[in-house]
Order: sequence, then C-alpha cells, then structure tokens
Amino acid sequence: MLTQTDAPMTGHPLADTVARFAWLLPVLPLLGFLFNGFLSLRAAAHPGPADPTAASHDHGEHGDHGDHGAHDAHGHDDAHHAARHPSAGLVSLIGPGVLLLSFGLALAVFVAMRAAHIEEAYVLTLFQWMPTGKLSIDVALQLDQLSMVMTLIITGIGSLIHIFSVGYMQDDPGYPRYFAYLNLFVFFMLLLVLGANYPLMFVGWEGVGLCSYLLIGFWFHEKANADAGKKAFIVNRIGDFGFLVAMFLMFANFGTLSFAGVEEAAGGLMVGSLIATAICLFLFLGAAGKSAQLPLYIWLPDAMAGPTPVSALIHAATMVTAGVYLVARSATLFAVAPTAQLTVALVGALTAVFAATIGLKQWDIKKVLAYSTVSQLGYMFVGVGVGAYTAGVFHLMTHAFFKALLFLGSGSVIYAMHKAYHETHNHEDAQDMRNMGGLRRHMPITFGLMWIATLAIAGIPVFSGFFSKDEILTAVFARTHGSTLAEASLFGIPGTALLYAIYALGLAAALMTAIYMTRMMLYTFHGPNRTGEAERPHLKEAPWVMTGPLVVLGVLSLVGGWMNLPLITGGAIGPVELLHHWLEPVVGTGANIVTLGETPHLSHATEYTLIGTAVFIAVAGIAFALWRLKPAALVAAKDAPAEQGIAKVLHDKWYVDEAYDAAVVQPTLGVSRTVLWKGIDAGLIDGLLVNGSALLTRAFGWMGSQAQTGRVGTYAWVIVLGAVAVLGAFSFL
Amino acid sequence: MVAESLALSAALFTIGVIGVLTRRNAIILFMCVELMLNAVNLSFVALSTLYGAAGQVFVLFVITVAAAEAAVGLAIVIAIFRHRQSVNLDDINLLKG
Amino acid sequence: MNNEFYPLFFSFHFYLFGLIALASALLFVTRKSPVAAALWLVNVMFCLAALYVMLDAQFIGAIQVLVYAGAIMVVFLFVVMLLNLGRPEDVSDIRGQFPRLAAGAVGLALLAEVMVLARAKFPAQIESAIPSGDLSRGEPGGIIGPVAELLLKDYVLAFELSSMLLLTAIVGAVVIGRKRS
Amino acid sequence: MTAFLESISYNGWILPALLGLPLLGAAVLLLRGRAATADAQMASDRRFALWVFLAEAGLSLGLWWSVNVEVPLWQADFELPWIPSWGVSFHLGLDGIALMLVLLTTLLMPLAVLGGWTSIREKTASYYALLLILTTGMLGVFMALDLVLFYVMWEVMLIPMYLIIGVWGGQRRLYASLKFFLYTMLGSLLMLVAIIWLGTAAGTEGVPNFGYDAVLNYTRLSDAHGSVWLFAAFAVAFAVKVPMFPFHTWLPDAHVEAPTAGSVILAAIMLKMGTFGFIRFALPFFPAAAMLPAVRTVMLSLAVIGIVYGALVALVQPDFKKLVAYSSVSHLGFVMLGIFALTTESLQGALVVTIAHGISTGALFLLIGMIYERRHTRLVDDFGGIAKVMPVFSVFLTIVALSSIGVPGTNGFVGEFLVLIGSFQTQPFYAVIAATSVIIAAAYLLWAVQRIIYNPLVKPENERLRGHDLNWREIGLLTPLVVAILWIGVYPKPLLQKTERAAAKLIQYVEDVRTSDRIGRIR
Repeated sequence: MLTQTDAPMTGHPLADTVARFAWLLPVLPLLGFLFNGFLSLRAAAHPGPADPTAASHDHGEHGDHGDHGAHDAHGHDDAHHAARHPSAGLVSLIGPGVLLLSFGLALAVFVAMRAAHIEEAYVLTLFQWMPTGKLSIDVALQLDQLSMVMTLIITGIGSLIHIFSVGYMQDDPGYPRYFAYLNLFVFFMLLLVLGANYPLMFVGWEGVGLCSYLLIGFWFHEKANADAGKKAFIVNRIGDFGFLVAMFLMFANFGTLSFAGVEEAAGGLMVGSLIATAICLFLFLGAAGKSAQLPLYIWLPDAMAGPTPVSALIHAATMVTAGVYLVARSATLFAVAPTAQLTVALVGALTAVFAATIGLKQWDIKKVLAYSTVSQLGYMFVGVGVGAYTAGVFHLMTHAFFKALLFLGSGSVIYAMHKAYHETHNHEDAQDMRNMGGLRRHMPITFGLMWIATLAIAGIPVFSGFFSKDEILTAVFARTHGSTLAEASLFGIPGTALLYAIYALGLAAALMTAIYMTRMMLYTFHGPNRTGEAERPHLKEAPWVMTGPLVVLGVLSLVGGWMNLPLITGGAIGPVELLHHWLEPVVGTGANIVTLGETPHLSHATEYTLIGTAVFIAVAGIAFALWRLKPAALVAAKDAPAEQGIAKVLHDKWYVDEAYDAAVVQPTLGVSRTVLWKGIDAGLIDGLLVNGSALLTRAFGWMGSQAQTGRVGTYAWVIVLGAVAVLGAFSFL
Repeated sequence: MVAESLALSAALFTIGVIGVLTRRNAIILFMCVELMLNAVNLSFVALSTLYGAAGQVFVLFVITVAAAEAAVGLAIVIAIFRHRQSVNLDDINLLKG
Repeated sequence: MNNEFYPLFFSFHFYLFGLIALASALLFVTRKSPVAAALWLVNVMFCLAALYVMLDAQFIGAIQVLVYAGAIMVVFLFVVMLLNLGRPEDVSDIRGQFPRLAAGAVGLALLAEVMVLARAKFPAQIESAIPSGDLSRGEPGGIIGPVAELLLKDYVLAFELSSMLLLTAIVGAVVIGRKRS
Repeated sequence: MTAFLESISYNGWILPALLGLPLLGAAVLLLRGRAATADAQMASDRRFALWVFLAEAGLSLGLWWSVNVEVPLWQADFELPWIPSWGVSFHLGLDGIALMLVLLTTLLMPLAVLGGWTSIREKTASYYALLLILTTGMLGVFMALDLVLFYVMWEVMLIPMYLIIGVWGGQRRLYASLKFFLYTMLGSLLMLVAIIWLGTAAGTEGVPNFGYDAVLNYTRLSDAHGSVWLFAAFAVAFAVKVPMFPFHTWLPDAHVEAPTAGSVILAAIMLKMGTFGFIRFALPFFPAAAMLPAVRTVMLSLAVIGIVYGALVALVQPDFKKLVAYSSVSHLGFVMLGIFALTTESLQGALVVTIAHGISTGALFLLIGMIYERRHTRLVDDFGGIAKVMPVFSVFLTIVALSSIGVPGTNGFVGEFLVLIGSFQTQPFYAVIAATSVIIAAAYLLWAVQRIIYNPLVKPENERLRGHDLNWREIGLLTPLVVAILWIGVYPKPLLQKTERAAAKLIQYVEDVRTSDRIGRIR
C-alpha cells in the first residue's frame, strides 16, 4: 500500500532529489518503536496457563515463581537499584540510532532544499486514506521550509535527548518500553509537522498526546504519575475538540482540508471574515490545549511527573510547540482574521505573565522550568499572534535549544542528587531546590552550561534568547500602527491599545523570567550545600553520555541568535534575517496581509530604544534577583518553614487546579451520578416506566384475587347483586 | 288469580334470597334454595294457565333437578361435616384466591 | 272487578293458602333450628300444592306433595337428624345485624324489580286471566292429558336426560357420602 | 478469485448455505451421544461448535469478491416461494451494507466462541446449539429481502439470546433476560402491524405481497412514503434495538448478566440490527416522513442525547461491563446521527462506526471476560496495578481502549471523524454537541483503564495474578481483532468503497423523493 503513487509533483525540483525518501523520516522512528516494543514485551510476557480460572483456586502458594524477567519499574525516579534490563544494550543502540539516521536524512533533504530554492511545497502523496463522497483525505507528506525547520529541530534535539536518556534511564527496568514510547513520540511528531492536510496533522496531533500520556505515566505504579498522564490526555483532548470543529468548519465552507486548498481559499476571503475568525478561534482552542496556553495550561506542570528527558523533549522542545506550528502553518487564514489574531496574542501575553508569577515561588526545579516553558510559549503565541510568524518560529527554535539545555541540566542535577541519596538510602525529594545549593563546586560543566541557558532565556545580548525575544517585542511595537491588527478591535478595545498592553505584558514577563531563572541558579548552584554531610562526597558530575548533549545544546544556545540577526545590525555581525528569507515562501503571504503589504519599518531611534529597554529589563531582573535573594538563608526542604501570604498563593499556583476541580470535574461527576444515572436511568426510565409497569400489572392481579375469598356467602352475595343489577337494567329498558 | 300468584311467587323468591344471604348453616341454605325453586315453580304453573301445559312440564323438570341437587348437595355437606365437624359455611374457605 | 261467574270460594281459598304460604316462608327463614325450619318449609310446599291445584295444575300439585314435600324434604330432615344438627342451643347461624338489613334491602329491591317487570310484560292477560275452575276438563285424558302429551312428545329428550341426571346424582351422592376407609 | 467463484456458481447457493449450516450444526450438536465425563463432553462440544463456526466463516469469505457492489441489483440473490397464498417468499440478497454486516457476524462468531472457551462449563451442548441458531437468526435478518422473513428472523434471533442470558448469565440474569426479551418484543410487535399493513397494501387483487422491492415501489408511488405513523412503528422497533436514548435501559442489565460470548455477540452484532433496520427499511420506505423537520429533529436530538448521556453515565459506572455497555449507547448514538444527517460522508461514517464498534467493543468484552475468569469481579475499583502482573493483558486493553476512545490511527477515529464531518454539513449544531463526547469518552475509558492496570499494586488478589497472564488461546483470539483495529484505522479505503454505492443510492433515493414531493406540493 506504500506504493509511490505518481505524485502530481513529479515536475517539482525536489522530486528527484533525496526528498523522494522523505517518507522514511517518520517511518524510521516507527520501526524503532516496533523493535523496542517487541523487545520490551518479549521480556515481560509469560503467557499464562490454558485454564485461566486456576488463578482464583490456588491461593498464591506459587504466586511469584521467581520470574526472572523485568517486572516493571517501581519507585519514583529512584529505580536505579533494580536489575538492568537484559536487552538494554541493544535498545540503547536502536533507540538513538534510529533518531540519528532520521536526523541525517533530514539534513540531506535540507541541503537539497537549500540548493533547489523551491517556491511552493513538495507534496509526496503515499495513499488515499478516507475517500468518501466529496471528502477525499490522502496520507501525504508536505516538505517546505517551515516543516523543514521543525523536522530539523525535532530530529536534532530528539537525537540529543535520546543520547542523554541512554545515561539517565540506564538502570530503569522499563528501559526498552521507555525508548519504544520515545520513538513512537518522534514518529507522531514528524507526522504532525510533515502532514500535508489537517486530518493527517490531527493524527500526529493526538498521537503525540497519546505518547505524552504514556510517557508522563511511565512509572505508572505511582497513582500521581498515572493521574498526571490521564490529566494531560484529557486536557489535550479538549483542545483536540476545538481542532476537530475547526476542521469541520473548513470542510463545510472550503470543501477541502489540505493546506494548499485552505491557503488558497483563505486568500480569497476579505480581511475580518466571520468564517475565518471562527475557524481560527477553534484552531487556537486546539493550539491552547496542546501548547498549554491560559485556560488549558494546567496539565504541563503536572506533566513533570514523567522522566526528565521526556520533559525536555516533549514538554519543552517539540510537542508543546505544535500549537505555534499550527498557527504558523495557517498563516493566511489567521491573517484575514485580525480579531482572532488579537485574541491569540492577548492570551499569549496573559499566559506569559501569569505563568511567570507562579514560577517565582516554586521549589521543585522542574516545576520552575515547566512554568517558564508555559510563559515562553505565551511569548511565541504573541509572536505568531501579531502576524510576525518568523519571529514566533525563531523564538520557538531558540527556546527549544536553551529550554532543552535547562531541562537536561536539571536532569543531570537530579541524577546526581539521586545517586547521592541512593548511596545513603535517604528518601529526600531529589528535585527540591532547598535540598540542593552550592552544586557549582561539584558539577562545574552543568553549572557553566546552565548559566549560558539562563542568560539566553533572560535575553542578555549575544545569547540567542535576546535576538528572538527582542524581535517579537519589536514586531508587536511595529504593528501598533499601520497593520490590520491596529484597525481591528477586540471586545470594543481598539487594536493599537491592545498591542501596547501586550508589549507591556511582554516586558513584565521578561522581567519576571530573568528573576526566577536567576533565583533557580542561585538556589541550585550558589550558596552553601544543603544536601547533607553524608551525601556531599557522592555529588559528582553526570557521565559524559549525559553531559555531551548538554555541551552541544550550550553551543546552540550561544550561536542560535545568529540565524536571524535583526535588520538593524546591517550585516555587521553576519548575514541578516536568514530565517526570515528562508520562511518567506511559506508565511510571507500571511505576514504581508497583516502589515497591509509593505514591510513594517521603525525609525532607527525607536528600534534602538526598544532594544535598550529589553536589555535594561533583563539586566535589572538578574540584578534584582542577585540583590534580594540570599541562598545562604535557605534551609533544607524537610525543615523549611511553610509559605505565607502571596508566596503561598503563588506556590499553590493561584489554586487554579482546585478551582477547575471544583467548577468542572466534581459537578460533572456529581450530575452524571445523581441526576443522569440514578435519577433518569435507574429512577425514571427503569424505576418508573419499566419496573413500574410490571408493578402495575401485578397490582391489578392482586386486586382480582381479593374477590376469591373462598367463602360461599360472598359468592351468593355477588350473584344476587348481579341479578339485581341486571333486572334493574331491564326494568329501565 | 295469576297476578296474585306471580306476586306471591316473587315474595317467596325474595324470602328465599334473604334466607340464602343471612344464614350460615349449609343445610338451611339448601332449603332456602329449595324455597326459591318452589317460588319459580309457582310462577311457571301460574303462567301455564295462560300459555299451555309446557309450563307444567317444565316444573316437572325443575323438581327432578331439585331432587338431584339436594341429594348431591347433602352428600357433600355430610362429607364436609365428617371432616370439619361443622357446616358453618364461613369456615369452609379452602378454595381461597 | 271479579267476573260474577267466579265463585267466591275460589278467591277466598286462594288468598288463604297464599297468606299461609307467605307466613310459613317467613317463619321458615327466621327459625334458628334446622328441623323447625324444615317443617315450616314443608308447610309452604303444601300450601303451594294447594295453589297448583287451584291453578288447574292438579298433576303438578300431586307431584309437589309426593316428590317435593314427601321425598326431598324428608331427605333434608333425615340428614339433619343424622348429623344431629337439630340442637337449637348452639350459636345461631343467622348473620349479624348489618348483613340481615342489607339482605332485606336487596330482597325488597329484587321483589320490586320482579313486580315491575311482571307488570310490564303481561299487563293485559293477567287481569283477565281466570282459571276455568271446573276440575274435570272435558279434553280426552283428563287433567293429566295435555301435560303427559307434551312431556312424552315434544320434551321426550329432556325427559330421558333428566332420568340420566337422577341416575348420576344417586351414584354421586353415594360416592361422596361414603365413609372413606 | 471471482472466476473461481463463478465456476462453482457461488452466488447461487451461498446465502441459504450460510443460514443452513449453523442449523445443521446445532441439530447434530444436540443429537450427539453424551461423552463419558462432563469435561470430555464440554471439550468435544466446544471443539465441534468451533469447527462449524470456522467453516461458516471460511464459506462467507468468498462474499467479499463475489458480491459486486457496483451493480444496483441485489447480489447473491436466492428466492423460493414460501407461502404463496400470502405472497411471502424466502427471498435472500445482499447489498454493500449487508455484506459488511454479514462478514462482521461470521468472522466474529468463532472469536466469541473462543472467548467463552473455559467459562461455560455446564450444559455446553445446548449452549453452543443456541449460539448456532442465533447466528442463523442474525444472518437471516441481514439477508432477508422479504418483510415477513425479516420479521421471522428478527424473532428467531431473540429467543436464543434470551436463553443464553437466562441460563448461563450472572446473578440477576432472569430479570435481565426477561427485560431484554419484553423490551424487544414490544417494539417489534408494532413493526409487525406495520409490515402486515404494508404487505396487504402492496399486494395485487387480494393476494398480499411482502417482497422488499414490491413494498418499496408501493410506498414510492402511494403517499405511504410520507406516513409518519408507519415510520414510527418501524422506528420504535429499531430504536429499542439500537438502543436509542429512552429505550436503552435493557442494555446495561443484559450486558452485565450475559456470559462473555453472549455479551460480545449482543454488543458487536445484535445492536447493529437496529441501525441496519433504519438503513434498510425505515428510511427507504418512508423517506418523506423521516425527513419531516419535526421527525428529523426528534431522531437527531435523541441520537445526540444518547451520545452525551451515554458517555456521561459511563463516567460514573462502578462495574466495567456496565461502563462499556453505556459506551455502546454513546457509540451507536453516533451511528444514528450519521444516518439521519443524510450526507454520503456521514452515512459511510455511520457504517464504519458500526463495524469499528463491533470490533472494539467485542474485544473489550472479551478482555473483561478474561479478567473476570481470573478475578471473578467486574468492579473497576477491585483492580489496580494489573500491568505489573499481566503486561500482555494491559497492552491489549490499552490498544482496544484507545480504539474505543477514537484515537487517530485506530478504527474508532475514522468512523467518528466521518460521521462528525459529514453531519456537520447539514446539522452543525448537533455535530458540535456530539463532538464534545470525544472528550468525555477519553475521560471515562482512560480513568477506568488507569484504575485497572496502572495505580499501585496493593491488593493481594491482584498480586496472585502474577503467573496468570493471557494464555496462547487468548492472545491468538485478540491479535486478529487488534490487527483489524489498526488496519481499518490506517487503510479503511476498501471498507469505504464496498459501502459507497449502497450509501449513495440511499441518499439519492431520499433526495429524489423529497424533491419530487416538494415539486408536487408546489404544483
């Protein structure tokens, strides 16, 4: 069925290049998944006796007849004392190997694409998926500049994280299962970015949701992890509902679901068309679900229950950016719906600020990074929200670099803490910053690289974060006048005012980002060590297989900025706006519509002031943190005083989870249990109608039987009364 | 003459009915039924003077039936009496619903 | 408006026997002891026999006396004596106050309805109907001719069936009354 | 392949053969001698029954090639005069839709028998005989092209299931089986009245004619196609069977009390009788009545209520079988939505959901049966941490649960997506509400699966399951179902092509009658 149907694109310049084998990109990780999955199952599976009912008879005298196999992992993150999985060696070859192959192929296709300077996308149709009536969906891959950038990020950072996982998860008995899920995730993610139509993208979309469910709940013997996985899937599903409805609207109004078709139909719509706004709002609901934006962000912090490399890959670099990719992919559609764009930008900005506030007061190192991711995603949505798709994608890329570095760095910190606690059989929380402190003496490499990432995310010049974040802020500022957004309005507030508010929110978020990142660095690496005397000698740098990828990511965080130097630098440092030209063919039309055709230009003076303010904000944040926070005053977690006042509110994440639970979950369960099930089903239909009618017939039967008293006297009476009645009737006739 | 006999017949019939409804003793009940039959016989005879002797033939049949019924009825009462030592009708209610 | 040919003798006797029948019926119903009741019933039957004779049904009158009063009532008395139920001292089996009142009311209602119906059905003939009064009927076969003729011609089937009925009744009575061994 | 089938004139005798073989098997099974011990008796009975079902399945596979869906005529047509004086003929035939359901039945029955392999221990001969008679009944319903034959088969199908639930069921089996029987019987009596009315009306000079085509022509020419009462008579009978919202309370009881095989057949095949009835009888006979705005709103709202209500109530079920039963109510609500939205995509989507639900829910019930045999409890909270002791079971349960939720790449998604995108074009309001059930479905199934296989392994009874993972029979039983799930999910094209012609024909027919009606009214 994978026959190469004669792609209409035969004439396409990429047709005869290595791009022909693009379908191998997703298929390689799929093969990895199948192989690792088989390895995992083969080891764990012992088919039971022919007669299963025997289980309940023999009460456990041979319950655990010494099955040598890998009974799955137990203990949260401290699984290292279990026996190493027998086929771990083979798996650690296949898992990352498949990813590296995929990355190599992606690089080859990238080179071919650069050489070919293609104008329109290369669509590789594999086979017809759902041919019914007017609707005909094919399984087809679309190779263009945007999907190329995403593929490179996914396969590149994916390989690094796979290599890191080899070290991090080496002692986990569920080792092959872990790599199987990770490979499956990469398969679905590639399907998402390479899909040529919305339904195929949706397959990848829910596929990654499924994999994040499996990976978050990887150590499923802990109820908390399993709950977190379930929560992630269901909240994603709410987002998917939005995506589905958007697809229905598209099909009902445009008659097609392929990107090209929708792009062309969207081009024909006039700016501000109702259909486009509706579709975009539903698409944004889907994106919010997947990329953890304000209403539906609650699953991302809980997703930290999964292994750290998973958090790095899924909840920092790739999956969560799917929403941004979706908006960038439907650039033209969003461009003709300014109100929708304003909503996207506004929600993005609000999320950025809101998440940043919570990030200030978290003690778990991964929770801090999680909220920082939510906040940075908010930034990306601001970027694509205001029509600066290149800026959004650029920040997506740089964020992928330094956030992956931060997560993997925290991974190696946690790994080291685990090793130490494991030696002394201490069951302290290895992820709590209050138990860390002064680790720079023990883990210099991680310490240095983490500082690079922190400076990058804070937006200090030279580092990649500065360029991408600054570009978004300047883009917002540039669009305050002379853009479709400015004219449009949201809830009556004119676009311009909104854009200024968004700019302000952006600055506030940047300030808080600098503060909590510096806070994290101070508490983890600086000041006295709080892990404890016995553990201190065991605290040492993670093995090279883990720190290697860190170094690569460190370099990328440093160099990343050069990919899209702002126009202002005028080629002084290097080629200007590389990424902007690269993505021009894909998002160019959409961006032009927003800026009413001409490229937004700010006078040099304003641009310099904007850059100045951004740098000032970053430096101020770091300085404030360094000045106010005293790591020495910190105390180990077990005897740390409880939080009070605003700190407690922030630590308890504004009680949003409790609010959702009380407002949505409990009422639904309550209503469906008491009203729907007991009330209508058991009560009304079953009780009243079904059993009720049965009761009625029995009652009539009982009444009838009362007349048969058995006493002859009664019968005599009945006869006489009957006679009287009959004669009476006759007498009236 | 016929009108008076019809009236008498009706009266006797009514007394028979009242007897059936008020008495508890099985045998007296039978007798009341016999009385009702006699009443009917009377009206038969009374009307046979007008409509020919068919009425009287019919009375004959009524009498034979009454005889048969009395015989069987009393046999049953005796059987019940032997079993229950009482012919009070209210006690005999085995055939209850 | 009696017809002057109708001798006073007939109407007097008719009313006499009628009243006696009525009185004895009432007494029959109200007696506590079954024996007394049975005797009063026999008395009613005799009066009725007399009325039959006055209504030109002499054969029926004879049969009434012979079979009904003579045979059936004797059987009743016999059974009553056999089961020595005659003792009046056991509690009266007449039902309580309310059932009797109800029975009386229902009886009266029944009586009224029958009277109304009888009046409606044969208004004309009843008034004028006067039995011929001469006992020796001129037809052949005397007073029993017409009855016998009808009985053995038109109703011969019913005649045979009633004999079968009597036979089964006898066998039935014996079987039921037999003392179980 | 088709050449070979023509050579043995496969189309001529296949349908009566498919009906006759199970009856023959049942007869032989009942008349065979008793074996020495009860166990030997059980073993020989079930082996014989399995062979009959496998033969039946093998025989029916030829239909996939022999039935030519492009031609609008009835395929594999077989006709015998049955009661000429009443105009009733033993007339069998298939179209694209019936073909799919017949194949679903014949291929699923051997798996259902294998599912209940060790759970049925006493009176096995009569049990398997009843299963065989039930198969004839079900196949008969799908193949009947004569209204009386259809009604007879409808009742023939009822009695064996009543006995299966009544004799081999759980504690409250008598209540459940009686309720099931009376519910369906009441519904079908209304239908009988309508059938008789139609038959006599469609007859010629006194002799009634119950042939499907004759009645179809009659309703088209007369104004019967607009009579709401006749439509209601058929609709109620099928609504009870689907089951649609107010008539569904028999389903949870019947499922909870039925033995594993009974449950699988009930869910996978018998529920499809209702939807098949709508597609084959109710809509073609009374298109104008079905398309009346009032009638259509009632049907659509009942379908959508069924979807959301079924999903919500499934959320709070303590008993896993009841949970799956309510999820069936929800899934079949999708089918009804697909049918009454009347676009090609939605109708084909409805057919895919029918097949997909048959496979997924059948597999779910098989899995519940397997865990019930080991733990003798169906309450979800009695389990916990099964994945550590029974990894293979957990993998199968996860895959099947995901297909039931409708994750893309599995059969559930293809069906639901087509129904929703199809019905969105004509009924956007209903489609969006139905789409919300996508979220609730994920909630109730994932929550149940989590409480069973994930969560800490604390209860000793679950610990004792360590050595009792699925045996080779059970794995062999579930693998074809999982393969079917993934195959339909990834490559549903052949399935869609087989049913496309029949679906398009129905929609075309309903549209023609509606437009001609409208023109008639205008003139």
